[in-house]
Formats: sequence, C-alpha cells, structure tokens
Amino acid sequence: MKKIFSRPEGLTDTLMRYCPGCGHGIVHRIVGELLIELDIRERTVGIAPVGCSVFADEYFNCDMIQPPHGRGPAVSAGIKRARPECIVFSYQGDGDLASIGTAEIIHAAARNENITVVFINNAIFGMTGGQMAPTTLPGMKSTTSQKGRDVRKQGYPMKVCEMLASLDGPYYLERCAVDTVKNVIKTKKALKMAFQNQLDDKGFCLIEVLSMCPTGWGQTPVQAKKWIGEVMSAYYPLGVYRDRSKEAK
Amino acid sequence: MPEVKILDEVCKGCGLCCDDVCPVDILILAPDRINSSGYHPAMITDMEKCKACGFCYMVCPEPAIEVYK
Amino acid sequence: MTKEIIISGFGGQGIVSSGIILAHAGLIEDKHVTFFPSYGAEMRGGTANCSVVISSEPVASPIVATPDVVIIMNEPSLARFEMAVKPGGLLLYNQTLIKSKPKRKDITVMPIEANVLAEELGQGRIANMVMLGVFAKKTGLLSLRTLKNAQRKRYKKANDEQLALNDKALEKGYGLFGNSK
Amino acid sequence: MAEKKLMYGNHAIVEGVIAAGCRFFAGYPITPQNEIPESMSVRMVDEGGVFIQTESEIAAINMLFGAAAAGKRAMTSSSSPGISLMQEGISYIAGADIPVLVVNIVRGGPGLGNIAPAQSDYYQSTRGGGHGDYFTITLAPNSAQDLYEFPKLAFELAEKYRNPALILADGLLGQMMEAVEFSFEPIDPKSLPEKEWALCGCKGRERRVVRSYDLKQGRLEELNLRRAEKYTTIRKDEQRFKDEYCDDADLVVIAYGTSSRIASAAVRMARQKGLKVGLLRPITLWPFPTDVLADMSKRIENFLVVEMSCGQMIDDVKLATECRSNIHFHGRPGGGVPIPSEILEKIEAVLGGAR
Repeated sequence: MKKIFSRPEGLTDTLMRYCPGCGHGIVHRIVGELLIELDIRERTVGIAPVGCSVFADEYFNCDMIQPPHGRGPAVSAGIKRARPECIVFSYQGDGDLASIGTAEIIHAAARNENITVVFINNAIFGMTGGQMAPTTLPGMKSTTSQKGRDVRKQGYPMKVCEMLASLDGPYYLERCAVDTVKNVIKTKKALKMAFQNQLDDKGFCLIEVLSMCPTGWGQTPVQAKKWIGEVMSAYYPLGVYRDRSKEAK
Repeated sequence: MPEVKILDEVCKGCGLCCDDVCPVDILILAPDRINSSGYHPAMITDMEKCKACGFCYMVCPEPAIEVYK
Repeated sequence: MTKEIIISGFGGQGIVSSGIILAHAGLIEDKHVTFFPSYGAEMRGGTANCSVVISSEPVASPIVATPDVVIIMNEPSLARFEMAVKPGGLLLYNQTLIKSKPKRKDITVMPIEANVLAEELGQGRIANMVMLGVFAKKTGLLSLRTLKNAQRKRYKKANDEQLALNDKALEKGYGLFGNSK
Repeated sequence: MAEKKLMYGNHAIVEGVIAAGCRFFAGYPITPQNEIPESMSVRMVDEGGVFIQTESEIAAINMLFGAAAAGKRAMTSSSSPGISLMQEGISYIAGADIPVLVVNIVRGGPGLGNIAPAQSDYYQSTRGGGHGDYFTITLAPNSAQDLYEFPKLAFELAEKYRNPALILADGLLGQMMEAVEFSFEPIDPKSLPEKEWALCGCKGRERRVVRSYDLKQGRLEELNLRRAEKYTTIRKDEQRFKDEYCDDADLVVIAYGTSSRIASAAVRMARQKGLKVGLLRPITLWPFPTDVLADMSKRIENFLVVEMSCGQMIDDVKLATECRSNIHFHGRPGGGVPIPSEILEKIEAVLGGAR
C-alpha cells in the first residue's frame, strides 16, 4: 500500500500550535508540499512574520528568518538581492502586511522584487487577542471594535490585491481562500505559480489567502469556513488581480 | 483498498474534514474518544467506502490525516 | 608652516571650486590639506564659503576661525569675514562687486577687479581663477604651475578650451602684482 | 607609499566600504550624508554589488538584516533622525547576532534639528539605542583617512563578535575634503569565508533559523547572559584610543571625532604657551577606553571633556575615573562647532583655577 497524502517533508515534525480549525496550517501544508514538488527546499529562505505565524520558523523545513513586524518584504529583498540563487518567500498576516508593513509591501511590489509573498487575510489580529485589523470587515466585531467596525470612525478595510494591482510593478497577484476543497486546490495552484514565477525570474508575486480564524471570530471552525464563503469572499472577491504573463501576450 | 489514518494525537478535532468535505461522508468526530490534548479526534466510519481522494487531508490544518492506496 | 584660508562669495562664483583647487594644489606640493565647505540650507541662502588649511604638519582643526588669508568675492562676505583675519594677514577682495572699503589697518588689503579682468578674458565666471592667481603670487604658498595642475584635477570634464582659459585667468592674476609679498 | 587622493569624507567611506569587500548598500536620502548613497549608486553597481534606494530607513535596515543574515557584508548610512527610525531593526539584528555596518553622519537634534555637525547621538550609539539588552560596537573616525579605513575594521569587529557596528561621524567629517591614502589591499568579497550561520539554503546541512526571540521559559535570559559575556570580552579586548602629550600632562582634554581635531589644535596652542596639556581621543566609543582613563585618573587631576552636545560622553569619563579627578566640560550643542581658541580659554580657566 502506498502513502499518497501525508505531512510533506517541507514541514518539520514539530506540531503546529495554531488553534483548532485555523487556516494557517492548511497554507503551511501547501507551501511545505511545494518546497518538495518544485525541489527548492534546499535553496529556500522563508520569512516568518510577527503574529500567530511567528512560529512558522519552527514549522517550515528550510532556512528561516524572523524579522520585525511588517518588514518581511524588506528582509526578503535583502536576502534575494544578496543571494539571487535562493528562493525567498515572505509569509505574512494582515496586521503584519497590511497595517504596520504597508510601506514595505507596496514598495517591494513597486520595485517588482523577485520574491513570493504569502499573505494570510483573516480579518483580525490573531495573536494579540482578536483586535481590529486593517482587513476587518465593516460592522465586524473585534476586541477593539466591540460594537462592530464603524467605518465613519474606524475607516474602511484595505483590499491588498486591488491596491497592489494599481501598481505597474507586481507580476502576479491572486486572492484565494481555504474554506473549501476546491478553493484549497486553487490556492495551491496559485502558490505554485507564484514560486514558479520566482524560479523563472519574473518578479513580485503575492497570493492573498482568506483564512479562518475561528478563535478571533468567535465561531466554530465549520462556521468560520462558511463565513468565508458567505461573507468574507463577498467583500474580498477571489480571483486573479494581475498576471503579466497574460498581458505580455 | 484505500486507507485513511487519523493521527489521533495530532488532530485538534476542528471538524473541518467532517463537514461537507468527504464525497462519501465517512468522517465524524469520535464521540467517545478524547486525545491527550482534550480533543475528540476525527475518525472514519466506513473505510470500505473510501476512494482515497485526499479531500480530508487537504482541508486538515495540522495535517493529522494520512491517505494510503 | 600652516596657512588658514577662507574663501567667501555667493553661489555660482566658484567658491567651493576655488577651495578644492587650493586643496588639490597643496596636496600636489606634498602638503597636508583640509577643505571644508558651508553646506546645505546655508548654501541655498545664497552665500557660500569654505575653509582651506594648507600645512607642512598634519592639520589639527579643519575649522578656520582666524584665517591668515581671506578671498572675498561679494559684499556680504566682506562684512562677515573682514574682522576675522589674523593681524598681519591678507585680504583679497573682488573690487568689481564690492563697493565698501575694508577698514582694517593691521592687515594687507588688496582690491582686485576680478570680474572686469575675467570679462576681458571673455568669461565673467572665471573671476575666481584671477583671484587664485593673485593668491599664489601674494602668498608664495603655491606655484602657478601647481595651480594649473590643480584646476585640471577639479575640472575633470572641462574641455581644453575652458582649461586654457582658466590658465590664462590664473596667469592674469599671478601677473597683476610684480613682487610677492 | 600609495598615492594620496583628495576626497570628501563621505566619498572616503564609500571607497572604504567597497575596499572592505562589502557589496550591499541600502539607504534613504538624508542630509548631510547624501553623497554616500549618491556615490554608492555608481560605485556599488560598478563593482557588481547591490544598491537599493529604499522607501524608508526602516526598510533599509531590514534589507541589511536580510542581506547580512544571508552571510554578506552589508551596510547602510543615514543621519540622526534616520538612525532613530532604524533602531527597531538594529535591536532585532543585535538580538539575532548578525553583523552589519551602520554609518551615522550625525546632525543637530532633537527632532528635525538642523543639518550642522553634532555629536548628540552618543547615548543612542553607546547604550544600544533600541529596546532590550544589547550594545553596538561604535567607532569614531576623525579624518577622511579614518573614514576610509574604519569600514574594514567595523566589519571585522562586527563579524568577529556577530554584532552590529556603527561608525559615528558628523556632517563636518562627511563634507570635509582631505587626502586619503588607499592604505590596504582591497578585499575581494569572494575571498571572504562563508559564515557558518548564514541563510543560503539548507543543502547538505541542517536548516538554520535566524531570530531574535525565544519564548521558552528562561531561554531568553540564558541567551542574553551569553550575549553579556560577549560584551564583557569586547569591553576587555577592543578599547581603542589615541593620546597626545599625555605623559606629563596636568590636564587632559577628552574628545572624539570632529571635536578631537579641534581640541588637538587647542592642545598644541596650550603647549606653545607652556601649559602641560594632553589629549585623549577615544576611537571606540563603545567599548569606551575605560582602562586608560582609569589609569590616567590616578595621576591626572583635571580632565576637560569637549563634545558637540550638552554632555553625553562625560558620563563615561566620570564612570571611568571613579571620582578620582575633576571633570570639566565644554559643550556646543545644536550644531555648534567649537573653535580652538575657545577650548584654549577653557583650558586656561581650569588650570588657572586649579593653581
């Protein structure tokens, strides 16, 4: 009997400390598989963010670095420019990428840095205890928007793919989700494209993943995945926002 | 015949694999079993129906599922 | 031997270039040199000045408070630096643009029609080179040949015609006064 | 002797950095150090290196973090407000034990301050600067020649101890031109040994992790204690200074960087007047040359600290001399630069008063 699906060698044996039903684990597993499938594990340097996935440096089975909050794209650019032969991915949450690190991600995209960014959008600050994130939906409750996000006082969410797509720099931008089997498969396809583009020296690729945070949302994992399909992906439409390989044709 | 192994100690009992994922609907959270972390791990109710599609593995955040064929 | 020099004027008069040429010249003659310009906001305000120290010893302070020599290219600079000159020092000033007369009696004061002479040569903006020629002659610190070499180190991209014109301006200044001080 | 070339201090740094085998620069414009990135944008590229004009100083220091963690010599330059922005990154880099070079061409502060030369970032440079228990090796050049030579020394110390190193200069040193002798054979970056901690892909070895955090109970304390041992070693072995006329001195002036040049002129003037005055110039500000000062304080009654600030290094002088001597101070803050005669006046006042 042959093992056809199991924990990939691109992940370490360390058990992940995420909450039950957290989407991080699914995306970790996909990246871990791609490190093996693309045969890049031994030349990859990954960037773990600050936030729940700060522990990613224990989970990905490749060289890892843990930079200051939001600075992943700058650290990635430093590594990639210093060692172009390395494959560099920056794994970031929404507080990290869309709040404190807004400048870094926009400028890395504008410079078309040849890196792969994995952007987990779960509409909340997970690790610090469920505070409002730049991606928190209008009306959504969080520990710092307890009556629901009031857009007149707390502003509107950031749509990262749409924003970056307004720049000439990025090569590939896609928003995916990990709520259903179909979407998980699509997420893997998108991430594979993002790594392949880096291998082909194409430039900046970012894959945004709508991801469950049952704890932060005060929902069960099953409720959370349904909420992505019914509510979150309505505000953040899935799809390809930039694909310069198509534009070139 | 395909086989699915649930790693009981890795599973956090989130139930994502049990809800509308399995085409033959053979996954549930074990009602009478608790692992050392206090979770009811997922279990297979009827292995003979399994088609080894791997969908349960794909939605598992840990991953605590292995599929053999 | 240590000579402390201040050159002052407005932007566009080649003040900084003059200082750098003197520093190059000092280096060519195997002396220790420092050059320090006023910079940034002060420069954009219109006045520019720089300090040059040329010495047979390693230079301690690059800051010149009491210069041995000042080269003054415009009116505001005269007001600013006349009183700073060391007793017994030398003040060269551009008489074409400066109507006031220096008041100091304890220093050597030399008016030079720098712009007039430069325009006679065909280019007003080489007035600074005329002044450097005078400086070389009056101080005996640097030879004319050294200054000609030094301006070539400063103006690396200049064409031969311009360099030759600069040489002429240096010669003009150098020849203005018969004997060195 | 190699040929001497007249250079701006800021350009001397660029040549020194390249000669030191560094091929990575990331930085953001700020006066009075703009000649460094301007020149780097040409020279680094000529030499096959990386030049990035970043969106901010924050991005610059983090690019350094990445490039240096990847095992390459990497540097940035900035001026005071920009260095403040970099402190988060410097703290992370120190916490991850990564060697980088940061050049600070100090200007007047606090806040936007002005662009005139100043020495008011002494505390920031010698007390860590950011959050947490750490120190940065800090070198204080006082000539264009130093600016050429110190990048090599800074990289060597940074790599030896796996610690960030700073070069603390000011607008005067950066904007001043002096003769520079290319005094050492330029280092070919390819000749530098690969670091055993560098991130470069885990082919044929265990994977490596570079990080500044450790959440396991008691583990960070262990790490910081180990780092403290490293700092003790640096303090013991790496104190650098120069002294002039100190052997028979009744008074020793203590000044670094630009101030030490001006103080040196004042000391020579004092000697011409028959006053027994010497000069001690710290070259490493951290580690501070405590040992020589402790020794001097056993025989010298008066020290005069001269700084272009309201008095920061004076604290280290007081600590080193352990109250055995009288410590006098002459400071010019906010971009003020002293002239030799005013320091001489202060010397005379102290010696007059002491008699």
